Amino acid sequence: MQFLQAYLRNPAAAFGLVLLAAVLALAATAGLLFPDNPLGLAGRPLQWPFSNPRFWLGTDHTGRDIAAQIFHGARVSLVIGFVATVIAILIGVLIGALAGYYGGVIDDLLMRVTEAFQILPNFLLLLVLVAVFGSNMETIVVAIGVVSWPPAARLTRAEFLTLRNREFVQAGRTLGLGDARLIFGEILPNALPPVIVYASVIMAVAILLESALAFLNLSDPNVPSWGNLIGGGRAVLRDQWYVSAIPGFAILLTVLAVSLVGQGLNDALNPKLKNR
Amino acid sequence: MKLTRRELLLSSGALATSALFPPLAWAHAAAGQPRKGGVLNVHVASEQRILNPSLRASTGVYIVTSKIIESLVDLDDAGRVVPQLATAWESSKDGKTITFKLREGVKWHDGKPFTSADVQYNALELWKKHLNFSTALQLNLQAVDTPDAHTAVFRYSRPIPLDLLLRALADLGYVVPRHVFEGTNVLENPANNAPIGTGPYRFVQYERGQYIIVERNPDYWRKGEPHLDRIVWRFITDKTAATAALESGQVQLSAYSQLALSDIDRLGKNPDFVVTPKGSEANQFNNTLEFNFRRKEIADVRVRRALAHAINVPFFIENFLYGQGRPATGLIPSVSKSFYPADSKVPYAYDKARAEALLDEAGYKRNARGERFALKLVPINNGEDVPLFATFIQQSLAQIGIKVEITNFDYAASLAAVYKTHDFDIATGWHQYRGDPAVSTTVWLRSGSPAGAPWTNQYGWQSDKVDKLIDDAASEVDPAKRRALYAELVREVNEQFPIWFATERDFYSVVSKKVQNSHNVARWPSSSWHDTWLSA
Amino acid sequence: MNPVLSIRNLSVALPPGADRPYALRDVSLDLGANEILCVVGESGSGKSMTAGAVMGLLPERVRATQGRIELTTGAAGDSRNLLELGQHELRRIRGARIGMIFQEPMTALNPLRTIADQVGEPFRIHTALTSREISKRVLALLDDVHIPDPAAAARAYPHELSGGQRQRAMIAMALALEPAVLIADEPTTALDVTTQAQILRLIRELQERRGTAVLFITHDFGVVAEIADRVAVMQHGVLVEQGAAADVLNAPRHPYTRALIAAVPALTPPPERPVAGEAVLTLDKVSKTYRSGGLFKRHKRVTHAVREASLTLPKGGTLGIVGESGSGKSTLARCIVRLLDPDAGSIRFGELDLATLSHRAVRAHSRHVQMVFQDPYGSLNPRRRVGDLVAQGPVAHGVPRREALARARQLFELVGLDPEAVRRYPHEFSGGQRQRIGLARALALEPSVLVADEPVSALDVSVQAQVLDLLASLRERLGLSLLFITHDLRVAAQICDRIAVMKNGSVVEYGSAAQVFGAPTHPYTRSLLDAVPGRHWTPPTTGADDALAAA
Amino acid sequence: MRFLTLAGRRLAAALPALLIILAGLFLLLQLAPGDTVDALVAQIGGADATVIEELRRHYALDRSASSRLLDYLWRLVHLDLGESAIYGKPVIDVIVERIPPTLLLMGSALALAFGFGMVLGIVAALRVNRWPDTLISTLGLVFYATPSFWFGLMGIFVFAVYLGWLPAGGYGTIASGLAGWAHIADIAWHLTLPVVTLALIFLAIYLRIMRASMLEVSTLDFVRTARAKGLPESRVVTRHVLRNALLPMVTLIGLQTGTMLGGSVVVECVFALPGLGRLAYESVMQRDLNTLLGVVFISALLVIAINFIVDLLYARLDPRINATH
Repeated sequence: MQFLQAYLRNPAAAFGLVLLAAVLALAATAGLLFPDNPLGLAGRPLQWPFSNPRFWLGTDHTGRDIAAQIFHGARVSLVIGFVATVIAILIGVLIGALAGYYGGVIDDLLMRVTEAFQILPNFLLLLVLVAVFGSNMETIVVAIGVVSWPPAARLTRAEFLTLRNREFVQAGRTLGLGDARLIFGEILPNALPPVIVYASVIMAVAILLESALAFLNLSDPNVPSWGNLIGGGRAVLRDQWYVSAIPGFAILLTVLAVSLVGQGLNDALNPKLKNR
Repeated sequence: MKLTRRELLLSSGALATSALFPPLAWAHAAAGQPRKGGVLNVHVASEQRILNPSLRASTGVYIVTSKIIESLVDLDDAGRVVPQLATAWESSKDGKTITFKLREGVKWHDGKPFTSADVQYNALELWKKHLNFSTALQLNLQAVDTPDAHTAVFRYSRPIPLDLLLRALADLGYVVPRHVFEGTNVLENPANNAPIGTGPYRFVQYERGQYIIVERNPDYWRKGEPHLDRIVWRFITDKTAATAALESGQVQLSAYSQLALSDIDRLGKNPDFVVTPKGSEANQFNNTLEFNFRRKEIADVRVRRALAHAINVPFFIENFLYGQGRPATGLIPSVSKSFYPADSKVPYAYDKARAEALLDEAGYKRNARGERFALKLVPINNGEDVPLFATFIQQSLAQIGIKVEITNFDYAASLAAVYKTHDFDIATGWHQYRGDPAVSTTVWLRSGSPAGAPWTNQYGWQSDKVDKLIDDAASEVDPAKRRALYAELVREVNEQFPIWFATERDFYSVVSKKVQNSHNVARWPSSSWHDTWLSA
Repeated sequence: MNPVLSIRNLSVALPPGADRPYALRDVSLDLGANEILCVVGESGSGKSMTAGAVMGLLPERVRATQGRIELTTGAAGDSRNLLELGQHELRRIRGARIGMIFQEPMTALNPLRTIADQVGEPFRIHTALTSREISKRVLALLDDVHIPDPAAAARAYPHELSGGQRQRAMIAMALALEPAVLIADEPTTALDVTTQAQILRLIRELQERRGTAVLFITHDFGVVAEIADRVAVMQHGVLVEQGAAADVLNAPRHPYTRALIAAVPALTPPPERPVAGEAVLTLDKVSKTYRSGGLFKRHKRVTHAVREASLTLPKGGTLGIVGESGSGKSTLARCIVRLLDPDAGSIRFGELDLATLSHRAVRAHSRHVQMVFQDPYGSLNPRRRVGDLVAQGPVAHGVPRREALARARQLFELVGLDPEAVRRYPHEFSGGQRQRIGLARALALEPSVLVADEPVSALDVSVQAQVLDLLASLRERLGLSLLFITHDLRVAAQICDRIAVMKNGSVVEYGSAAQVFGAPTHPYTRSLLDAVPGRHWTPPTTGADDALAAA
Repeated sequence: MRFLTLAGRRLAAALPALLIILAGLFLLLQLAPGDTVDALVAQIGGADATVIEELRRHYALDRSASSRLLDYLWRLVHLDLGESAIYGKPVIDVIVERIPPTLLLMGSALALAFGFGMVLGIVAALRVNRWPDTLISTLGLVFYATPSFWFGLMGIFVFAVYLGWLPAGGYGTIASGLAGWAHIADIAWHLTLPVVTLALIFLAIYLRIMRASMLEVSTLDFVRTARAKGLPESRVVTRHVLRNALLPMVTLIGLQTGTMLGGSVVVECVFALPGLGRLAYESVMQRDLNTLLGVVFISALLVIAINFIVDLLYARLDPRINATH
């Protein structure tokens, strides 16, 4: 409760939350407001927004209703962002936790792998993964997760390195708690807040990565993602700029929302800067 | 000279008549006096691995190399074969021996003379062994005799129609210097990336990923030509960026529909540019729908026809392609005057009710959710319109209860999926027609092609009748009979329907109005541009 | 007395939502030239806030709401109210007229700049001296504060100096422009006892030499006894008593002062307790060595944290291990509970050698030897209910959860906490209460040996006394044997039966408390004892307990 | 000499990671549908079976994956990156041609992002929670959330097509014959838009970090000490806060190098720059293993080198670092 108050005292964070709620509302009402397949042919392609009362955001280059795609796309973008983030965080936390907790050879080994992933430009790895495993949504989401975990691992490891020597962990050890219980029961809950805050960064980047893939025509065409709409709209960028601008704006707002919420969480969790 | 003009006329038919006229007579007709000098900047979307048209047959190679390296023959504005390095030709009665007279006084860019030995080497070592499409064309080539330095006699084990060979040689008859290639590993010869030829322009510089520069060849055999100082090709991958380069004056020409459809449409209204399909008539393409007969629903011809009936091609062309195209009537496009069957019509025109009826009849009724079955569609992304057509297919088939899942791969992977592992139910891409069905098209239908060869018959379908028609037409020397055989082939393929040629499409060029003498021959982007000039 | 600094009716308001409305309430103080005024109080008493108000460096959203702070600015005795000055004028006073030193010499110095640079900075902003002149002055200053090799220290970065040297540099910096007033905010709290003694001596020496008025803020009555001319005692933002040092220390009038002074442990041990001769824990030549740097790195460093320590913990007795930071006392404690693995030696506990047990076996036997930690904030997992924390150990050893939780409530009662509090989270408790929870957690496993690592060092003096009393009574009631690690000789004197003095990893002196405090044999022990602040002052013990209860 | 030993040791430490990357990518690409011959045949519009078979032999694709991997690694030991399938010349030559544009692009983008990020971050921190801070922070978030390709394409239209101030793409005017300063100015003119496009997201990140770092450092004790010495606020910031606040920024440079290289793939595609990013993209699409692994190898070395330099820089900024090494 106190936390929520601290959070809401920050107007930017509160705005982010409202924005995020709006995006969630889009996703939730998509099926209600646009029951038809958003990828179906709705009308003549490239109708301008507000020119046809049936399509208040116009139609795209393949005659789909842009509004429907924005609403349904909110689902897709959130799912991409969320699932990819969960994957990245899971991998990152696991690797970071083991490396930070055990140290020594295990740490060396895991950090080498992490280093390998960090040295390799992540977008390049994403391209390779998509080229190898194809462009369906599952692959893309997993691939984005797989290229995004190293910072989470480093962050978790750093937290573990400081926390594992904290007295409450040592106390747990003197009480005879096992490693698993110390890692997941004692240290992890305390290491998570900065990682959760960082998750907002991963989520924002995940949404942007998907749109970059769509730009290179490597995203899944069977889902109404905003990235696909931008990627497609790119061909008509000069005249019908709205086709890519509308989803571009949607991405911007979503990433903005996620970032603001992340920053708000960070400020609320970091008492030193609470009053700033 | 052994051949008389009369014999030549008889032997090579109407197509060769233009050889009698001065080839340049019409070239200067339109514009004023050519201006010397200037640099022509040309947009190219993707880079080729090697710049050798006698190893790689591809418009991407021709658009650059045809200015440096010349082929034996070229096409005129009406698509008729005209002399280039070959000045005259003759076929023997049995169609097994073709004699070429070669142009005299032509020099390679390195100063050595061009002779029949060069042609002999190219034909036997490159065209027959390495050059894609040509290996099939020259399959029966046994020998090339060189009775003198300017005569080359091609000897075939089976008759080869002269008009087929000549039409093909415009693309598949580029000659590179024998003295540079002989005795080397031809695939790794440095001249593949720094080409040497006889053409109007000499190679200067190739910056990978950036540009290629050529400059005027002062020793060119057409005296007084070429007019331009230089030609620069710029590699611009992104279509939108390429349009911007055109509009900001960084490049003056983009050929072969390498810009976005919407930009082509829009630039058509721009007074500074000409947007035209003219000059690219020799290359046409279709949006195709390929069927995989390994899938039981697809193997039923009623289903295949139903799919075609369900797709409103005129709507697609009008609304998705900015009207750039026509519904196709079969594998030979209507611009191919020599082969297009007279009474052609669209085989399975848009008729949703008919589509539904056919599917019901085939036993694939809608289930409770209104669905009949699902198909996996692999788009082969040759161009921007392929994903559009894939989407349109998805949208259209959804309306007759067929759920289409589009499987998006990158280019190499989609080809492998369709033609190597047959991991598709339906596929869509481009078919390119190059003037003669035997050059470009029959390979799509002839059985016997091993898995892994793209754009061949990998549908799990085979027809003895079609195979026979293809083989007969390939060695039929009588043009009229050939034309009849191909008409029969079109009818038969439309009947059996292993592949649907849905649209027929022109390649568009966007060119600045400053560029003169452009698009004045049927394959202008792939021609030598010897007479092209820039107005001030 | 002619005050240099005079605080009149100063009130400082805290921002809304703080635990109390005022940080300071109606505080009046006079600081005369050439005197040391100690402002003493527990945490939260407002003593640091007073310093902040004088310097004009209050935290954000904290403002002085009433009163005056008069600083004599000229020889003629005219003074200015600092609260009325603008930032610009204040800046000309800070550093020039008032110098300040802080508690943490490490963090109070910019880690990225040399000592010379930082010590010379006041000259650069407040005077027009040339840089050559400044560096000369800096060297002189460093020499004044008795830094060995001033030239080298001037070139050094803060991390290259020891804590004591850093604090000397801080003092040099604060006194650079010979300010009339020096404010010292707990300047020796973070230092070891011998260093503390040196710094206190230095402050006294410089103050006397220059006639500076020193406002000395501390929580430690020993330090007060050591250095103060006059004392002001603060509680909850209110000044409760002030007077000459001798009066306040030996005859405190205010009950709070009395309680505080009563809680200060005396340096002389109480009469010896009878302790069984039987040993519960025997350490024999325990060694622990740290190696830093990896296999391939050239700069291997070897630190002998503990060298061949041999000690005996008598059953039911308390063995104190004292020493300064880095002496190895904490390492030794951690070896015993096997948070660290000793490299050599044996730790006999009955039949077991704790030093060589496998990690799995350690876990099983952990119940016999338990530990209490120093940091009341860091030793409790903030994300668990305190009841769970106490039940955790038994649960890990197979006791059903419900039973363990019931036991936790009993333990809460035992350590003097409300059993209903088991459902709350650590942050809802005060420092002393948390230390009790830590104790309950250790006791939950019914250990026979309790290792307490500086268990009262982070606590205010009154709370410290309570926790020490609790420990002593538990020792009696549960028959515990206690291994007590501390740097505070006063505390050690009060609770330990036997005492081991450690230095650089070795035990240099080992004997009964009376022996060690009465007749130390090792020179190091003597120097430690000599350094204890206020060693010549014995706190009066009249009516202390009642007063404490009242406070 | 000491520098070289340090560099050598750093390289040795990175070898396992390099090996993991190269072998991992090699094996991963074996799973990819289609090989470089498929890609080539696709590019040239088809070929019959004999030609395809011959090409496969030409690219040594008829041998087993494991033998090719061993071969590759063995050649790598001799610092031989092999032949590029797309370009028909040694990979190292191809890469050497492509490095300058990428380095220039990344270096300028980094400098821009770092410089502006720092300045804006400082301004925001000094005016925390007032309108300049709100404006800068919001702007930062908007930059952060804008897909870079979208910004790049829009930039081309505004600045190249409508205003005509900047070129639409390319790396310098072709065959301009420019030399010296004129040449440099020409390249700078061409790189302006790409650099801004690439820098944007990083600028947003640096801005955020700088602001947070400034705020964090201003709460530290030594800042209070500085104020107690009577330092004016400007001097407190410049002499005490700034350098300490820069430390996390410097760390970030090293961490962001890989990401930046990834970002340059898209930017190089949009602006037709002949850099490593586009080369990598093309070699993935063309299944050109040698080139891809070569690019990855070189860019990994680049990342390692930049991290090394960053560490040296860090050690210069922070005297504590030297002491612990």
